[in-house]
Amino acid sequence: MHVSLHHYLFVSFMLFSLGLLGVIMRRNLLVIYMSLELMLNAANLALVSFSRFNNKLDGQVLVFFIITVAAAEVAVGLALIVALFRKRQSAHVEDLTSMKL
Amino acid sequence: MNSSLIMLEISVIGLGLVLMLADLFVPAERRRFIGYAAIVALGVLLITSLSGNGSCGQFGTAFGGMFINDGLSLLFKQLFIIAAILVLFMAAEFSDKLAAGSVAEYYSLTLFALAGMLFAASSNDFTMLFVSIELITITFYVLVSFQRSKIQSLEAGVKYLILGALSSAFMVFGIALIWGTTGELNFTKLAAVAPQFADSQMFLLGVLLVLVGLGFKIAAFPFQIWAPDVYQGAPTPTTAFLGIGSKAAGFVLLLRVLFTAVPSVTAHWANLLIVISAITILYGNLCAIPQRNLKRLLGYSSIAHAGYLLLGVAALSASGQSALMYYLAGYVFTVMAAFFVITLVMRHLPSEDISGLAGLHQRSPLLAATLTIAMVSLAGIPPLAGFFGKFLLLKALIDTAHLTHNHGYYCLAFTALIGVVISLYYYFGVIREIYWGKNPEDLSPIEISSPAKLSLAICLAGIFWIGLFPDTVLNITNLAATALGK
Amino acid sequence: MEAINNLISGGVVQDIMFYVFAALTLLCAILVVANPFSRSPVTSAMFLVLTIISMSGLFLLLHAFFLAAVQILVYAGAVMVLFLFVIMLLDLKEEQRRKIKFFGLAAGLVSVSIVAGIFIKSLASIKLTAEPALEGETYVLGKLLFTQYTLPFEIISILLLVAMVGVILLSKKKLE
Amino acid sequence: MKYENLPWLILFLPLLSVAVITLFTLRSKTVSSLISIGAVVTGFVMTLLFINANGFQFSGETSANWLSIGGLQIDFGLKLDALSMMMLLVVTGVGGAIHIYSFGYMHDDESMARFFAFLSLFTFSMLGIVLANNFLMMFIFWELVGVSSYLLIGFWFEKPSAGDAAKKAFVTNRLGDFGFLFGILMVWGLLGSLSFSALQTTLAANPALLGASATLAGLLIFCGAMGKSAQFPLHVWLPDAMEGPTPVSALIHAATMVAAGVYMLCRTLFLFNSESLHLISYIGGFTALLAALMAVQQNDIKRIIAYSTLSQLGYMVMTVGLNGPTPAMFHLTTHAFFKALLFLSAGSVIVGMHHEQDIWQMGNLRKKMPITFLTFTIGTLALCGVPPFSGFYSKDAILTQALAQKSYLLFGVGVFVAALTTFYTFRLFFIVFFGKEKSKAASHAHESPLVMTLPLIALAVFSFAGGFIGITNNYGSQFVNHHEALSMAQQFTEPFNNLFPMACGLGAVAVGLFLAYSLYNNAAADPLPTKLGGLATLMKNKFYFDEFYEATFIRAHDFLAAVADWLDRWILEGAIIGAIRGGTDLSGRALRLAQTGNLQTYAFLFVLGVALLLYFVLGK
Repeated sequence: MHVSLHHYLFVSFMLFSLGLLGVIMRRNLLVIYMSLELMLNAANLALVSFSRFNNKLDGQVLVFFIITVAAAEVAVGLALIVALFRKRQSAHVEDLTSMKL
Repeated sequence: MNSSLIMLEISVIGLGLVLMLADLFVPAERRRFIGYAAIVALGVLLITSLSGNGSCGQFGTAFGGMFINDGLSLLFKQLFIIAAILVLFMAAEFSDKLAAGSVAEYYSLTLFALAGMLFAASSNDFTMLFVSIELITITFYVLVSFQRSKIQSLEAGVKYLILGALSSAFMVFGIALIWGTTGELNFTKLAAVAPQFADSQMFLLGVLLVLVGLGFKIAAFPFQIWAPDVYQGAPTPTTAFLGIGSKAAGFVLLLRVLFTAVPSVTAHWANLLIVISAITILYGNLCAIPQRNLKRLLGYSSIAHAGYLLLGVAALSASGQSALMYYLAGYVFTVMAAFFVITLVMRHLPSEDISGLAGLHQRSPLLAATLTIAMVSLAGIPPLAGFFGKFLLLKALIDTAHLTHNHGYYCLAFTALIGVVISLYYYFGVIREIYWGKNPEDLSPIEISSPAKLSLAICLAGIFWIGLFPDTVLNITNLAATALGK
Repeated sequence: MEAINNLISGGVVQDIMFYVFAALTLLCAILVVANPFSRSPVTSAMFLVLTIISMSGLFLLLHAFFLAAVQILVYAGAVMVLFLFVIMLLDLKEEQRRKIKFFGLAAGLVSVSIVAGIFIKSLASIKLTAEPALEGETYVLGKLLFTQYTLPFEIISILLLVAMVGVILLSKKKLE
Repeated sequence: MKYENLPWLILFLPLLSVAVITLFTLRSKTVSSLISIGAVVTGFVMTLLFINANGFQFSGETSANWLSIGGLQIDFGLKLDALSMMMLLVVTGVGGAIHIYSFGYMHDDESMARFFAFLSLFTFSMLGIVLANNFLMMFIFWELVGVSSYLLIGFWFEKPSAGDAAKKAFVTNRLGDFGFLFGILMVWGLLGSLSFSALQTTLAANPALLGASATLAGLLIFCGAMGKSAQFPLHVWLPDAMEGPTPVSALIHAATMVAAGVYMLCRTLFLFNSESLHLISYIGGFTALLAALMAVQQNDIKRIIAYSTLSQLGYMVMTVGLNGPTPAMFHLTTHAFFKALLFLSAGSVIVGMHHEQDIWQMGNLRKKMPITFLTFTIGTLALCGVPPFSGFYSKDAILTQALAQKSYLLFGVGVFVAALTTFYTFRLFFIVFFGKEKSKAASHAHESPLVMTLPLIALAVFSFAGGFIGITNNYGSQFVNHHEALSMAQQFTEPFNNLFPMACGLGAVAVGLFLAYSLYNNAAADPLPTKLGGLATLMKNKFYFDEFYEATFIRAHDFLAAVADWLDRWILEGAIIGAIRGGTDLSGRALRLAQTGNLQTYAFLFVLGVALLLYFVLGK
């Protein structure tokens, strides 16, 4: 079967869902964060394949922006996780429940 | 290219950079003045924009239609600047609780977040929507966790970070799908082609995912879950800015997406919007009842108010949008007043429990009166701003109900009224604590600095002005609402 | 180079390469999220690097050469190094295997599969009209970036500045 | 119209007084109270001037453009006609008397300045309701009345019960107000206007315009009156609101705030169709009956009067429902006089008794407090409807109206309630002022100062003469086409034109009085009245009657009252309101459980939300 847009999108969707699963299943903040990266990558894949099949370059520009934003987000996020780790000696979500109800 | 349109944004960013540099040259004991200088500069920008001479007063588009200045963006930009000015005032009062030596960074980050909001108000393209919302969000990650010495601030930061990134991921994917199916990123161009794709599942999926991202920003059900924790943990000025600036940015983008980019789709989603706003109102109000922490209480109440604001979206009419903006304008002053009092009263208390307010009417009648008026306005009692906002929103709903014969609108209006009745319980609980609270240990008068008095006066003037002279504000919001339909 | 190009443009080979890269991507992604053998964040990070590299293979197949390079340089090169660096710095222990709450697991799986199901269902609405056409030339991409997309580009630069300031603020060791 | 600007002054003077007191004179008790009293008394004088210049036979408006929403223009305007003028007189006149009385009553209170500021704020809000020429403005002042009564009822905040009562009053009122707001929105949606005169013109031209929703709209608007005028089932706030200082009870719960609902109904009577009026009249009648039954069981002097207020309000609402705005407003006015008088006299008693409110601690006060006794007697006679006191005329007008509308059931209820009213009022009267002193405080009671007794005397004069000084004429010119003004002599003999209702009313009074007398006169003393031998048989009869009464009436009555009380306490308070409150509270606590603080749960709920959203929009 000839590989078409559907195939690429299918991969992208599966990647997105896997990332989603990771976010809600894993307890380690860093792994949760990695799963979020997976989701962003899924969006990138979708954009690049649309770009290829729609014959428009804007999608690739958007991917460029997304990668940059993701990098910035990762930097801030990791700094935050490190700061929290210094206080709590843990990067697990269960240990983050001082505010509730 | 008409790049003179973005002079306001450039000035704000420039101001942020200058503040950051000024920190190096200003001695530590004078740092408070950096904030006041920034306030003055923003005040000048606000006045130029109000007088129509500033860049945001010139209407038009720039950067290939990506950036638009119209009545809508003008109104929201003014609201954002007012909010930022009040937040800076608040930060100046709060500065002793922030990490010493980073106060100037707090100011400049606030300005960068403001710049993000200004760009959001002018976004007419999904790329702009994405980058401006990310600028706001990432700045807020830092602002929320700014009190590094406090574990709650960091915890709030991490919660906001993970859930914010999750919602961003949904939004990005949504943008990808919208662009993939239609090939357009520009709102205006998208509006022209969107009707062809009204049946395309993937296009609708894309729009929904973008709404998820915006729903997170405005804390609408079912994406409201972060709000109470983050409101509670964040430094109070950040909470105020988050509750107003970030929420308003979410709403301006929501309005643009729903009514400029995909109006043909939105028209079919009346019931969805009705259900979402009804549940949001009930959730926020019900959860707030047993709440004792004042900031958390306002977190829940902000969910409820997101629901009220969504009434204006659900009405699917220009009068609804106008009412939404009117409500938001009143909300800015009201919430700022409340948070200002919290900042002044509770900055030296271990927690923000409501009992800390006991005896406030003796410690500072001004603060007691301000908080009372803010609560009364939030509860929607005339003649304050909150009442007219709710009245106009309900009016818009009923009008739509008459036009469309959709009985859901009546149910929604009824739900909104029930929500208002419920909200009386906790808003008047706060007032009760101020005047009838038991045995406050500390009855020492609260010193209020003159800048703080000034900003309290601004808030009060806003609440009363918008409530007593609704016409003046309505003219502006009506103009803004007409900009959407084009 | 020409040989590779010819190989890539050849239909069947291209299809096979797609399946290989796609399978690799998804497999590695599964191992990031749910590795049955290790719950260490380091393993997850390493598999994320592999996912990203195989994804850039997919990018190559889609003729997005610049992005493929960026993907490897920025993601695998910078972002993942940052991740690993933090993992090492924090000296994280392996995530304990706590008792899995079946209700939670089931509810999570159900909601994710609803999302995935609707995603896949919506695939049918895409009409397969166009043949792959676009050549992602770096020159054109760059030109677009600096003409039409100047404004977002500049905003992104502010965003990076904010991120930088934020990281410094958050990770300053001592409170002054 | 002459002096067109005077009403604006009347309206805004109290607001000015609030501003001056809070900003400048909060430190000085005397100056603050004089400013507040001055504002309302000046208002009264100005009202007289205005009426003197214009008479009652006019109807006009004066307005300023306020806002326009989507083609609809709303004015901030004053409605000036006989109805609002009469109400102005009542609010400023009775209110003025109460202000002056408060000067004496609150004299020892630390925060008297604050009290007068609140009082002025209340007066301002009430005047706003009276003068409003459109629904929106009325609603705004309506809410302001709610807020200022919240402040006044909770004035003695040291008592936790005061805070609770204030909150209860406010929230119950708001419940009604939401119906009101909804009704206003509905009228707006259907008729496109909010101005009373415009609405009246529109409806007169095309009565079918409200269409099928006319009943609903009417009932929703009535919800507002239900809250403010404390009609069943929203009446629960009023008795508790007695926690406020007594002048507040007189002002809010006799003369003004509770009258606002009835006033509003009369103002907007043109909106109601016969079905909604029918229901309104039955709700009013039921409230009158229920409250009268409950009053019999009370022992707190203020509570008895409060329940009596409820009952009289039920009368008025019933009369409005019977399409009789003139008798309703007539009764509202006379009631304002004599009920304010009763409250203030009770306040005088309470002060004389050193803040004792239990009637069984009193007794024989007529000797110690002669002026109060006199005024209380006049109030009692007026309330019971003894000719020629004012209550006789207005109650007779109500009964006549019920008969004229052929509503025999409500007529019966009216007569029965009249008997009950006489019974419980005289019960109070005998126990408090006759018999022996039942406590030390009663033996050492003293008369109140002149500043308190003077307003009592003024009110007593109107309570006596209110029935024949032309009040019906003034209202009649508003509501009845080609109304013929009656001379004072004609008014004096007006009830004799319809003998049957008058006879029934008087009979009810006689029965009530007799029962009260036979049971409660010297209730705690005098085992056998041996003073007059000739009356021995009568006493024996009384004894028989006591037996009979004990066996039947009291039992039945105790039972009825207990049922009513039980209904009130458990079904309304406990079950319905309690369930609503408990239910909301519980669901709030339950919903909050989602807020576990655990990030993973949050992420899961977020994704669940997305899944639900996608499923409902795209899943089908």
